Amino acid sequence: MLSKEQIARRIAREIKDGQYINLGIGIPTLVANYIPDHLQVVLQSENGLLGIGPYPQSSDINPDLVNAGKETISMVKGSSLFDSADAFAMIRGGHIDMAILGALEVSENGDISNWKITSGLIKGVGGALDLVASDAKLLVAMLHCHKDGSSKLLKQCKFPVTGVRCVHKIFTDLGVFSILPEGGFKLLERAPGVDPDEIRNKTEGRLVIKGEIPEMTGFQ
Amino acid sequence: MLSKEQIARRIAREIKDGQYINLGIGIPTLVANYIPDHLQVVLQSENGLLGIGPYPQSSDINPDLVNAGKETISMVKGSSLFDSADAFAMIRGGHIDMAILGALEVSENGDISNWKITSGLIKGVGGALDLVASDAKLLVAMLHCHKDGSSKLLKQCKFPVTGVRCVHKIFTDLGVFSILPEGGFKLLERAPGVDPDEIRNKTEGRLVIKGEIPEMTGFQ
Amino acid sequence: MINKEVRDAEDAIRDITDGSVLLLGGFGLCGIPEAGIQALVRKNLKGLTCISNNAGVDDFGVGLLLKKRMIKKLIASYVGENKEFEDQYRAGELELELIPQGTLAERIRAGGAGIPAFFTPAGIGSELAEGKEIREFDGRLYLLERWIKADFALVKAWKGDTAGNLIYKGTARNFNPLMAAAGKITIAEVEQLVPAGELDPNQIHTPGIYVQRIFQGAGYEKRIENITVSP
Amino acid sequence: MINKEVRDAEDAIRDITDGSVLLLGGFGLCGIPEAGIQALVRKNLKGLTCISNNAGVDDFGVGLLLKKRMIKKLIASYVGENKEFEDQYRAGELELELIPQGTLAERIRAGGAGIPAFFTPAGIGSELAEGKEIREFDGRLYLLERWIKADFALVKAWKGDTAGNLIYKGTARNFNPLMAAAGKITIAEVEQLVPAGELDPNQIHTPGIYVQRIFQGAGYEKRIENITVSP
Repeated sequence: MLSKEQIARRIAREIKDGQYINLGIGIPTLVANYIPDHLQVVLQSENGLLGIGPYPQSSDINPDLVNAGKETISMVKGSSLFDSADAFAMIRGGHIDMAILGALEVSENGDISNWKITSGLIKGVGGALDLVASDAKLLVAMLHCHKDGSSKLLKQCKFPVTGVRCVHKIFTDLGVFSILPEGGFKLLERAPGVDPDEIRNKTEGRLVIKGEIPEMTGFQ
Repeated sequence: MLSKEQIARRIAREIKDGQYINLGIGIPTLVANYIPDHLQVVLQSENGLLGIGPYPQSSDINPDLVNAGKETISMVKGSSLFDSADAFAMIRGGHIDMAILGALEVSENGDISNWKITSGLIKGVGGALDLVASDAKLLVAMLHCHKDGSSKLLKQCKFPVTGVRCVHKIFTDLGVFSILPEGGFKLLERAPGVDPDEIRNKTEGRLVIKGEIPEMTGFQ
Repeated sequence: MINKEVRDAEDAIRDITDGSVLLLGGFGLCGIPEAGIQALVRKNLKGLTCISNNAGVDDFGVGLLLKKRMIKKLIASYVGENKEFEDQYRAGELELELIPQGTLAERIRAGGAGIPAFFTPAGIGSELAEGKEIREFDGRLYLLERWIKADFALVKAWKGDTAGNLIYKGTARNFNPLMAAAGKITIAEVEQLVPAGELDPNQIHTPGIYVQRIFQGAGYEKRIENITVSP
Repeated sequence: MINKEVRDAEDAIRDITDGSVLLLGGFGLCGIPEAGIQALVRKNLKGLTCISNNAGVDDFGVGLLLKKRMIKKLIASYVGENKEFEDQYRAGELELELIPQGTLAERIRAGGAGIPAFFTPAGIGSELAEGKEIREFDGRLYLLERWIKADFALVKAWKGDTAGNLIYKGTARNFNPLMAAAGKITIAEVEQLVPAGELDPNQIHTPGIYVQRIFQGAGYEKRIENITVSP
């Protein structure tokens, strides 16, 4: 089973040279720590920045420089700042290559629910709707199950849906999954020490396991 | 009868403190020379400038600073530069208070034809369509007749129409006219030495003359 | 140039009344019109409609207006960090309209730019699409969305001049330029107000045409919602 | 950051072919991609569709492409100062689509921003409205207009960095930023190319994400169409 940091490390391997990427709040934010140095990639913050750098040194905190999670950040060389309409023009216009988002649930046909909901009340829709409707390749990072043990990989989403048929791959603490064109979660990789039966037990939606499923490497 | 410069001088009296104004090519451009110094007004150039100044000194010519007529210009203090989408957002969004345009023809219900047409070929539609469709108060500056003596104040426009029911006032070498809500050119002022009969003879559309029409002052 | 300078926040908001519709700049607590909000709180208006990406926190930003029960309806994309909001909403005292952030930004941009409606893919398949016109373009589905305009826009910039030109700083720009263009009366507060002519025309983010009133605020707190540092 | 630098104009336009659809920045002769146009002329392509506010003059700008009969279709708002255009058009050798300048700008902006269609008042009552959908909003009529995108955009800026960030100068900005966002491949030429990190992030007009290739041009003529001076 992977820790959240390990899920982030695994996702970082999906990143290709030259990509512009939007990272959501939670596990996706951690991905930034594991992007290999030799790759040229740019991180977008949808409140108006291309070129997110690491968290600042405490002496360099700037209240006028925050990310979409309202955390203080820094900028890398070659950054640019813009307004919120321009930020979403970039997303909607297909200029962002990849979006890595957290989720409450994913359905077997690739629908995603990831709105912040507190005791039945939707607390916000934020920027996710634009990201899931864009041309950005959508990767989902989440724990495989809710705290009560119920699966987050479902036949159909139970929470309100943020986007339909938009998820490309899912990265959980148990494995990596793609969405099959005909519907269903295709298991691509297992987390170290996790066997396919455990994944089957914890996946409510249709799970497809074909042949030998490789165990992820590099987490020993 | 007024010269083009005098038409421009007369129009300048319509300008009110605090207005943002777009001046078209031709007589309208001349209006800038006659805006009283005590008025705070800003001239927009729809290629991307607020705050057009006078033509530059020959030592200050800048190829990267032209107006919508592609003439070299200068900027006044407090100017701002922007792109063409923003320039027309200003116009379309109702932020420009007044537009002063040239015209080929105006009809008695306030339609305007002002496209550049050469031997039957429309050579350009330019920015006029956005201006005439905006909330800007539309003043037209033109000679009363074509070179062949035919009237430019018509029942109906003969050239393709740029905008419908949009003209507020017309300023020609013969007089000043408003458009009546029910249709018709209402004569407001006569040019010095021009009598109403001459105007009647040179106006093809419905002309309304009520009571004594004052002669313009200040052109002696 | 046209001089837009007013004395202070009180003077700037003098004609905002009960029931006014307001656009309020900022993202979270970053780039919010602190002085304008405080002046509104002192004026203690009722029945405001506020359009703001967020609802602030309980004791800062738009949260201050919520706390005084000045807001009748809130239009926002995310109202997470605010308990006051939740209580009033559950008690049925507050209307809420949630709009996807990109759609909110574009609708406000459309309001300023004279575009009454446009099509966007965001929201297709979600419950936010209910009751909205859907149309296919080039094989893809889009929702029709309307412009947003308001009686007043309150925005915050870094520098401004007396002609109303504004320059923002960092990610404090966010919704401010869009809102500046979509307010019938736009009130800009700045950290530094300079005479017209001192700002480079090539670096202006909001041209002065969009700003009806400008003043220099004082004592900006610039509260940070989440302080995060590198080890 | 991602390095977008290419050697020169030839390298930048390497995959533009006969029949490509091009966006060409500039207003009149102000802010046009001089180096890119010259490289296209040398490549002597055929059947291009060019989207440009103007058609240049007979011996400069887009006029050079017309002269070599490289253009099949021209989409513009004004084609006044060009005799070559008129001859080819009258001979039926050239298609022309005239679009109101504000609508042209907004359609290109929409292309870059992922807005497939929007409503605008410009053109209502004119022959340009023929065949277009008309709809009433709040008692006023508007036309439905579609986005414009292209295979390539050729834009010209004042300064740029290797990450593709651009800063324009004066009114040479015009259509360039819009077109930069609406090209599938956007080629930027600049007067000064600097390493990423040397431009102030707060002053960038076109973020590097929109630019796929950038090079420093040389020997800009910057021809002026109408030299006007004060006495």
